Amino acid sequence: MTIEIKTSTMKPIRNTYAHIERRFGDKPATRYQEATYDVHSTHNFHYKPLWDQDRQINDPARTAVVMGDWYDLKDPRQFYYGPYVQNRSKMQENAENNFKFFEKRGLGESLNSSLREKIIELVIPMRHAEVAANLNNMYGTAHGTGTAVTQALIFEAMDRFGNAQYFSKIGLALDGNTGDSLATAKEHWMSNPAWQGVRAYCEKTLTIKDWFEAFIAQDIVLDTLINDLYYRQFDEWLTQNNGRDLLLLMEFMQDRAKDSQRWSDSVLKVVVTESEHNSNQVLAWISTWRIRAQEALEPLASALLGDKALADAFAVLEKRLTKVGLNC
Amino acid sequence: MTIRALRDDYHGEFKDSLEKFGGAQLVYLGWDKHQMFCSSRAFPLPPEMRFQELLDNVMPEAFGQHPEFTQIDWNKAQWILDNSAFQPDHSKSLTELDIGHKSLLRLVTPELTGYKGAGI
Amino acid sequence: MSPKKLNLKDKYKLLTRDLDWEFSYEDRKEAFPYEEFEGIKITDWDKWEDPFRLTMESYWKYQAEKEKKLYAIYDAFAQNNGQTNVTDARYVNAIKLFLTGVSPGEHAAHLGFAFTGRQMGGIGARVAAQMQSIDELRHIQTQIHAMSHYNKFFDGFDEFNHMHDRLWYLSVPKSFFEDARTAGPFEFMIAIGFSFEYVLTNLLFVPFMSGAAYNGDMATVTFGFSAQSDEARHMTLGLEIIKFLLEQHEDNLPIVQKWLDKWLWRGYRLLTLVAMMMDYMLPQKVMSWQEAWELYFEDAAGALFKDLERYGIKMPDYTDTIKQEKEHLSHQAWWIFYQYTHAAAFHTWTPTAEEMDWLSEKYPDTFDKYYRPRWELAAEMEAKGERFYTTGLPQLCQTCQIPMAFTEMSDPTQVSYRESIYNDERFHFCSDPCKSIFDNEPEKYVNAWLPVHQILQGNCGGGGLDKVMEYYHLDDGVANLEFEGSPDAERWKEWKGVA
Amino acid sequence: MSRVQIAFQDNDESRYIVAAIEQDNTTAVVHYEPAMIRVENEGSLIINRDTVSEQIGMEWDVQSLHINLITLTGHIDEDDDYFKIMWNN
Repeated sequence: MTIEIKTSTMKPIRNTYAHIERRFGDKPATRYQEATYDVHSTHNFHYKPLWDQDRQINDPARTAVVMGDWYDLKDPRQFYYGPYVQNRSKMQENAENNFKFFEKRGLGESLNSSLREKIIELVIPMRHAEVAANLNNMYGTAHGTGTAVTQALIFEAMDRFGNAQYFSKIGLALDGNTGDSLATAKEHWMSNPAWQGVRAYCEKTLTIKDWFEAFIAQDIVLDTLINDLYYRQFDEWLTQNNGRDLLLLMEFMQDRAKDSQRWSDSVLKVVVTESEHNSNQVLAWISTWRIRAQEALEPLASALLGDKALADAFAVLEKRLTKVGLNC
Repeated sequence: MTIRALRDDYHGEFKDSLEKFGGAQLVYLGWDKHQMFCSSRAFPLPPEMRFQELLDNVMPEAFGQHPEFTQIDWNKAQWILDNSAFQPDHSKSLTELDIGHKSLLRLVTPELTGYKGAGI
Repeated sequence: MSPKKLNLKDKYKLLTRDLDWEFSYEDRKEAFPYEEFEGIKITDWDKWEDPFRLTMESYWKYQAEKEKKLYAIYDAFAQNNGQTNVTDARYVNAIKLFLTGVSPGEHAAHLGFAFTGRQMGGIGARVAAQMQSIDELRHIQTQIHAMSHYNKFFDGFDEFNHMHDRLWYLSVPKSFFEDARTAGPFEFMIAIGFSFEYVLTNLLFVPFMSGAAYNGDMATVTFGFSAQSDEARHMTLGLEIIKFLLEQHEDNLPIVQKWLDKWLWRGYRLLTLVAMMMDYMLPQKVMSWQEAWELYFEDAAGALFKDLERYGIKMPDYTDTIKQEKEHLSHQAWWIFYQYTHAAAFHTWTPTAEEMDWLSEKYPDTFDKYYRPRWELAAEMEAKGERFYTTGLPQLCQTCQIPMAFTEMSDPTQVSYRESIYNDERFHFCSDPCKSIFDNEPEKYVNAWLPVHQILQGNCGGGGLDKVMEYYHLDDGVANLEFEGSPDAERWKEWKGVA
Repeated sequence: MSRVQIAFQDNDESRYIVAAIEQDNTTAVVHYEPAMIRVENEGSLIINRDTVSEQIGMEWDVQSLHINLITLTGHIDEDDDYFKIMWNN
């Protein structure tokens, strides 16, 4: 049997949207391209914001950093909404299984009490710090320019809220779902000297007006240090100190941090290589925030891992900055 | 009413003020009960334009497509300027007649009831 | 010890509400600086009732499943030349209007909810707004992808976002969303979260999607219903925000009432585009605009307002006007586009004899009397080879930015003119509500970018109409003008083997 | 009493949910519309996890309702074992 398909008259008259064609040529486009480029409105705004009358509603001047084309900040992961949720859905399925396994085997009960207390004192309060990360990235979504970066920022923001919930779930896994550990952890967050520097840093970042400065303070300076302390150094520490089971519960945060760093490295690199103006501005922010981060993290890093830990984390930050051409 | 804004000195820009039209002023022209034209329309006109010139040169452009346009008796035509009855001296200019920037001038022709008498 | 079983409410409380803390190192007002200027008084954010309780892990899980289903259908649609299955190529013009007029609004909503999701002081409300923000990003992106295939076979889609910032009628939705985004966080929530999402989106989405289903458009119906599944969550957020504000402080009532009066009207005016889509643009009709209005507004919103009465909220005064206008709206709107289609990115046409009979049946009190003669005039002119395109540029309402085409309900042949004088300058409005919106905040609305005035100031390419068309990226004779004889119509005939 | 309504995409999963609704809300009226199933009831409407689970023959998570939901009216009360919409008038 032959099937006749009439295809001769079914030729497309164009391959993609005009703005995509202007950027990438007349050829079929990827879904990332169509979903991302030039989506932000750029011209002919109607009203002055009641809360920011000197700027337009979408205004590149909401940061001191200047880009010829904000769409240069492409996400190396090419996440638009669909791939983002599908990727995170897979990761959460894995996390869900880990948590189930942990609970089913009663692994929480087999932890020795000093380790349990250490987790409640020095790990679970991260759930609050993650809320600041959520807000700082949401700030960039609201005030940033170009969907390439603003969409990645909201993905980061939602991720960080997810992190806050996972840290809380670790608490629930340890306290048998009573929530007692969360209440204790919150007291540590509010008054334990180990946390006050971090809390002050978080509160300070929430008052930043320039959205790219918020990105630097949060996603570059603080996160690089936190990621190294918690997801590398503390990971090793747990392995050596009978805490392997807990690694199951940290896996999501660890994997996610790696994934996110590919994006934030790329954003940083593109912005600082754009111009001297940008790299000077970014350097100025970094020098301000690294001093604050040093003070903020010292007591926490010492309590968590000992005196040398923070210096090691700063070495990682140094390396990360050097890699993108920022020599502090 | 004062607007509630973060700062008390909130002011908008008057985006359509007179000086932005390169010497012209805007006049909106409508023809009541002739809805072939979906709405009144905006014309940038020199303020010194005489009313007669408006009748001769602008009106055909505005309403000439209507089948009843040629039947208009301009001597009997009634006018509403900015919601008030108006009797223009055809020899005077827009400025002299108080036809201001963004004034709405409506032509009323009660004897012409529009296409099929339906106000169209 | 076996772990305690946590119910959804307790779990959500621990995983969300409990995450906030009292600041000690910074002034909280510096972190949330926009909470007070609108005059809204919040006494206790803890009283916020979470409208839905999705954790991020559930969010990722369910949304991923929805996306998987949706894109599988897009792929199948493209592989099977789904565009040839629509009832008629005229139909496609409805979704051109959707992509150019509605989709960019989804992106504006995404940014607006990101703003409120950052700026509201209560974490419960913030997180709900954030989830809505990322959902709205989903909507613009799934819509771009749904239309991507149509764009390969029809004109009028390809410049959608260039046009959104420039084309005259697209300033209607653009100014609507910018009005909301330039307001404070609470007005935004009432504007988009409540008035638009809760009261009006059913009128936007359900008829559009049923229309798509009736007209063989698999791609649109799929993204539409998939988007609506998020809307159900958004609607509950809208309802919660209004209850919350009204319960927080009695001083909030007049502010909220004023916002409701403003935003229901602005939303209703925006839906004019939907009215004409339903009555004129769908080859296979679903229900009339009037019927949709009765079902989704008068019935559904009626129940809602009855519920809000206890707080002192009243249905806006102008709902009687709307009730009368429902028999006129679509006809007046299509007439605007019919005669200005030379400057539009979609095609228009006169309704067929069968369609006019359908309109007579659906609008027995108005269609034959006021509107059928217009189409007869148009048909007459077309028969003479003088297809009617009007000359010149329309006068626009300063608030809704629609041409001044709406009429007095006491005399439907008389255009409704309203005006205000502010700082010695004259401003014109299509209706009492549009006038009072301006009068309440003139400093905001004098700043409106009215397309017609901008053209006449020379800010849209300068020079004549040809320059304006260039500025719009609108090639004459391609995406614009009458449907019959358009490249779209010719291609369709070729596909269908009709001479 | 005002009517509440809820609508689902017309597909196989929804059919079980609608069957469960009809079982637990005897006055509910079901409308089959293009590509969508709309259910109305006076005052309130409840979807019970156990009834749907019974209909499907496996554990059903209330929150998976969101996958096929199109629209609804009324206030929501949601917990592990039920999803309810209602008006207070």
